[in-house]
Amino acid sequence: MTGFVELRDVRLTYGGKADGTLALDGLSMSVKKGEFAAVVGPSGCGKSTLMKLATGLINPQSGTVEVANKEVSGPVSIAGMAFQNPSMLPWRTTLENVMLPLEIVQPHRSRLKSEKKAYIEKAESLLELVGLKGFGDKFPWQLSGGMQQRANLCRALVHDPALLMLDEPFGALDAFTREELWQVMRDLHGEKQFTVVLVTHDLREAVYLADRVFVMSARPGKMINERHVEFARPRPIDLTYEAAFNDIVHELRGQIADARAAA
Amino acid sequence: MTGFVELRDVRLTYGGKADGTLALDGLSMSVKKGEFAAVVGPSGCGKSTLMKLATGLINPQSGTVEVANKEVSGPVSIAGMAFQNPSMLPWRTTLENVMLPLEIVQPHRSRLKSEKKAYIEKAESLLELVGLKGFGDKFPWQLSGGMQQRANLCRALVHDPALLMLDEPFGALDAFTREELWQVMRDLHGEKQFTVVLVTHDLREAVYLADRVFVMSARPGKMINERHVEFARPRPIDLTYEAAFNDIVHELRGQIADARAAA
Amino acid sequence: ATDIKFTLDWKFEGPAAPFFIALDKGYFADEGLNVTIDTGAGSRESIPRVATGTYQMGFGDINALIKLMDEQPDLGVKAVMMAYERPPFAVIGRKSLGITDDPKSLEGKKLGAPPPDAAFGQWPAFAQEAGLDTSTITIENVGFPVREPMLAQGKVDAIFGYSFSSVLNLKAQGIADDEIVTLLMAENGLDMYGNVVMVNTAFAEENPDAVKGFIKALVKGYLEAIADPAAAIPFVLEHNEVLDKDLETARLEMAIDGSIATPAAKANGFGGVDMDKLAKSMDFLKISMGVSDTPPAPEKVFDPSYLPPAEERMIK
Amino acid sequence: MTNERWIKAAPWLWSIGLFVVWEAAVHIFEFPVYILPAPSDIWGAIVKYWSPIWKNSLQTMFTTLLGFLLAVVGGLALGLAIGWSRAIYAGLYPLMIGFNSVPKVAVVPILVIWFGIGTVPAVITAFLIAFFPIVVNVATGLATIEPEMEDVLRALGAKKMDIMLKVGIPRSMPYFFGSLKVAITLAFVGSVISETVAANSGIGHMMLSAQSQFNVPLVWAGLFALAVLGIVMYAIMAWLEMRMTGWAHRSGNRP
Amino acid sequence: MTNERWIKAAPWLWSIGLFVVWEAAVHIFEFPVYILPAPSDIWGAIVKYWSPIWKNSLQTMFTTLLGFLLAVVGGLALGLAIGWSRAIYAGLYPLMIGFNSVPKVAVVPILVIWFGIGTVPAVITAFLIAFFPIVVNVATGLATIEPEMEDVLRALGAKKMDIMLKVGIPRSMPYFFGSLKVAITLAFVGSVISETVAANSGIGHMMLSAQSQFNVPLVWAGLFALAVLGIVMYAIMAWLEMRMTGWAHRSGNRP
Ligand SMILES: Nc1ncnc2c1ncn2[C@@H]1O[C@H](COP(=O)(O)OP(=O)(O)OP(=O)(O)O)[C@@H](O)[C@H]1O
Ligand SMILES: Nc1ncnc2c1ncn2[C@@H]1O[C@H](COP(=O)(O)OP(=O)(O)OP(=O)(O)O)[C@@H](O)[C@H]1O
Ligand SMILES: [Mg+2]
Ligand SMILES: [Mg+2]
Repeated sequence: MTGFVELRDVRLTYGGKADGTLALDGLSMSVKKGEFAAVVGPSGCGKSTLMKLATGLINPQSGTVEVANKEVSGPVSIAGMAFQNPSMLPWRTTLENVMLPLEIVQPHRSRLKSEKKAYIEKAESLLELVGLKGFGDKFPWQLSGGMQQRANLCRALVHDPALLMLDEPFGALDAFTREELWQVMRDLHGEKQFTVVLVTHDLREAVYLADRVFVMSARPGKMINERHVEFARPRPIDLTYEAAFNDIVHELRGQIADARAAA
Repeated sequence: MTGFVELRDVRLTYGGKADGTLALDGLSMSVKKGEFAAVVGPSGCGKSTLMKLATGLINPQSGTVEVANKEVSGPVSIAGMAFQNPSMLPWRTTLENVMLPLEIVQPHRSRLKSEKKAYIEKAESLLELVGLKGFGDKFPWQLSGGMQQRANLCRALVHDPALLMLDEPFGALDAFTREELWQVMRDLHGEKQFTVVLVTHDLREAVYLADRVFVMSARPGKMINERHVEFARPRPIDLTYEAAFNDIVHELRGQIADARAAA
Repeated sequence: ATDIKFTLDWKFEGPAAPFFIALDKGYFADEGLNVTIDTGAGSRESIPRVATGTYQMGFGDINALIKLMDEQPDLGVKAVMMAYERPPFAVIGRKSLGITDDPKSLEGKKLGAPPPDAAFGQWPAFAQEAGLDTSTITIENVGFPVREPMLAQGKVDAIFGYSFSSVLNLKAQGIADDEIVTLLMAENGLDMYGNVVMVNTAFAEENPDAVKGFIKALVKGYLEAIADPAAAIPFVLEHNEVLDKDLETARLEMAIDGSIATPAAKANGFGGVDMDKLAKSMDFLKISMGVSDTPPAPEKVFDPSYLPPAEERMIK
Repeated sequence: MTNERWIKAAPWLWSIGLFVVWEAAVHIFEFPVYILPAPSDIWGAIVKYWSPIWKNSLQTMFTTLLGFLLAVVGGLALGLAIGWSRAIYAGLYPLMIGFNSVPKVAVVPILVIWFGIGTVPAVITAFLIAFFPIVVNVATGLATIEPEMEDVLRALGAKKMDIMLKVGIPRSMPYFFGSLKVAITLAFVGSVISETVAANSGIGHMMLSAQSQFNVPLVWAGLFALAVLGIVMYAIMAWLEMRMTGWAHRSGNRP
Repeated sequence: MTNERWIKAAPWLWSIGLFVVWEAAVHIFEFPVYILPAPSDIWGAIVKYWSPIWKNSLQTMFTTLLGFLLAVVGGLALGLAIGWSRAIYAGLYPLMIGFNSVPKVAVVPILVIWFGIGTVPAVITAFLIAFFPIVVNVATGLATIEPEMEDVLRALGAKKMDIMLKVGIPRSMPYFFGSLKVAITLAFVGSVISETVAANSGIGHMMLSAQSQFNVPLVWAGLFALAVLGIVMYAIMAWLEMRMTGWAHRSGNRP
């Protein structure tokens, strides 16, 4: 059985063949169904590109991308994606932004009219979960950077996607809010068993949340290591202070340092 | 003598008096000339708002804001600001974006024509410093999130401002790039002795770089603590592994936790 | 040489031939004049153009001129040469739609008229003269471009227009000659004048000889055109390539027969007016155009002093 | 505050200023009325002919609005279609541009011959003249959407139709409403042009009649009525724009 | 690839299709030529009158371009002025809208009285008719700038002028070029309208001459010439737009 998300020998160049930027080259990765995967790597190595490939937003120059055992040739509909840049639609309130996927993705789409109230409640409870209670009727440009990012996360979650693609969802948050949201993610994953690919710069975040951490090389990006993280679930937040945990973090740290030095 | 940046009992409400969002209330802070100040606080507490007040982009509802001993009533011209959201101009290449302040701020503005070459070299050397060598002729939307943020930092620095306002300039960067840039900032500050106000979520960053760390309460934001950081300069990066350093980080951590709990 | 900018009443078409004869054969130049001729946008549009001095001289409807002078006694324009001794104003109908040579046949019919049309302008006087019951007649506002097609399609029963343009246009729409009925207003009681050459009064005062020379040359042009219309048309074609030679010849011939070489013009010479007729025509204008009870004196409207002697103006 | 007041007063001050200068110029240079009537003459005509001006204005407004509505529906639909499909764009656009380069005055006669005189050709002319700017602006709005915004929906597996509805249309609304302001005045011009060629009522007809009676002040009164109606219509559009695309105009209302 | 080819071929296919349907309709319904001439009749007229069509087109193109250039300069300047100052906006805008609601045909005779007939009134008419969409679009573009972008400059203590130059103008360029495409065709219409009233040459003059001759095919040949010129001009503008605002159209060229 191949993985739920499967990239094989993928290569991608932005903008023209000759003078373009070679972002990814020979990248392969495989994420099993229900697995929580994290991707780490130096800035500009192609992590966001990888996310776009996996959701079919862009197509690889060579190599194959498969999601749920189907080759991806256009955008897939089973994913929920939180972009690195929140890109909220400025003409919609935060709540309306969060509810956007419900207007698109089946079966919610056809139910939305009849069960509007339930869906609004759901979106609002998600907003509350990330600490944005009462901000649903504000416009996104009335929120702070971190608040936008949290709303962005809600948008990725609201339609219960089978695959969750998170591109640095906690980058703009302070340590505490961040740790709270780690636990939110942990609980949601435990409950719903969706597959997650998380891009992050925070190695503690990666190790705390993920079952497996992928380490990417500098640009052109490819996988240079995979690290299984075997801690039992549910993981208490105190785990992050334990020696075994910090060992893994340090190990990954070393790998990234090597990857950067090699570039 | 009052400080170089001086806010006294500032209050700010967004959007209307009655139903608006009270972002800051009773906030005072004072940063001395040449000082490196860091501001930390929970997400949405008003840090970005504080930055906009200090540069005169918005005016306080009550209280006073002074920069360089002059009351601020409109945008000040001695500051270099890196916004939380890079907001690069999409019609300019990265290099042109970085050089934007030179076209505005005196004395560079009048010299730009005659010394174009020297200025371009300067901008390019800044880009190189942050690891963006060769990306100057790319458009900002051709850069990754972290690369945009680094270009954004260059833009704040290029015109040698006397006051540097940095709103989470390293949020989207991996740990190594980030630490490299810490050292770049440290060296620049040591050399040019500008005044810096840095907003960050990374307490280690704050303690490593700053002479003084301001801790803000949850919204409506005000200062609940100031912590002097007395380590000698220039500070080696190894300092971050020392116990004295980590003690300060932990101390601040506790304060923020209290601030969030109080809200 | 004196510069004269001259504005016609309409585009460069057959009836403009005399002007181009005078221009291209050098008659104007012989008089020491440097003349430019521009198209016009209707026989009354040209009056303000001359009044403001943008054009020194022009070609337009004397009735409109009277109306303007009545309103504006110090209007700086006067007529100096009569071209259309009888106006080409007409009601044109179709036999099959019940229009006959008798104006009474218009009663109960639908007439198409562009409001700015000079022929339509005389409708009240015409109706009164012919004793028509206008309450039974519907007037439809149809623009110039659709006037003849609407009649050809039978959407109106008759139209107002200049005889020499509307009749020919109808023929061009494929309407047979004997189907077309032309009720010339001048033949049905409206004894009045048509188009004249006008001059800006200030210019005339300063350059009386230029005006005299202009008219002398133009009269030559008219007499030649009257003598041989077919030979006159090529002079217009020079200036407007898209014209159809035969059509324009026919147009010019109709203008000459109906309006220019009239019995009165043949008897008294081309270009002059009968002041009594001019005075009387103002009575019609009171009805049709609302000219006041104290119209301008005929001598103020038409100044014959620039005309060459009558024997030089006789039509052979 | 006083600044705000000045701005409120500005349109009136400018207009009054214009009229004063105009009136003075007419008296100083002694323009005859057929060249340029003084505002006082025009005002006289407005008062005197109030009833016909009013009735004809209603008629013109009616045809204009009808044509404008058609143009909005048609222009929006066509603009979206063009933004939607490159094949439609490539095929239809040149024809449309060609058609739009044709002065509508030349088309009115054909319409009249087909539909008779009166309301129908006026409505169609208003439509024909007004729909093009809408199409162009909507298509431009769609073409300049930030790909990042589209990606938000594409990542959800949204159909092209959804992207159009949720991002394309809202994002191009500022362009759309910008064009409405142009289109409404053009629709006006279209109605009036058609009325001058073929109608028994409407401002265009009234002006032409006035002209043929040498009633120059009434002609100008007609122009005036058009200007006032145009401003009113425009104001309505601008108000609508503000309501619908307030999010795009947020730089206007800073704290 | 074949898809690309189809798109390349689309304009021709549509045009040819239109002509075929048209020709067929004329023959089937036996329209008389004054209602709707067949394309073959029009083609005959084009061939026969090639020389006058060509010469007059040049004249019209010349006046159009001149008027258009004036409109670009004036429209851009006015649009920026309006986007710049709320006082100018409040005061000048209503007057401009009112003026724009006035059909330009009504203005041409006045222009003729002042300037005589020929090139000058045609250029002015083209200008008057073309500058309004530019103003509206530029002003709309300025009004919808993201405040975040302005802040980048404001934080540097930039003067309003700088913000205009560095952010305002570039950001409103997509709007500006969008309006140019509308303006150039309007400028055409303006020239032609003026030529029909007051000119000795130009397509408008030629068409009116043809019309008063009831040479309907030639009138249509003139319309045709206008359409073709319009498309060419438009294409030039669209090309310019792509060159100048490629950054705004980046969704068009995805990897
Ligand atoms: N639209 C684009 N056009 C051209 N080049 C691009 C584009 N997007 C990304 N790139 C280039 O591709 C490379 C990888 O970019 P990507 O955004 O995937 O990096 P990343 O790993 O997400 O970095 P970061 O952590 O800084 O967000 C970069 O060198 C970038 O310059
Ligand atoms: N333009 C705006 N309009 C209305 N409210 C705003 C606006 N900008 C910020 N706010 C509100 O002001 C408060 C403080 O915002 P600010 O951006 O200063 O927070 P912050 O401390 O920078 O947060 P973060 O760390 O998440 O960036 C928030 O509650 C936000 O909702
Ligand atoms: Mg990225
Ligand atoms: Mg912030």
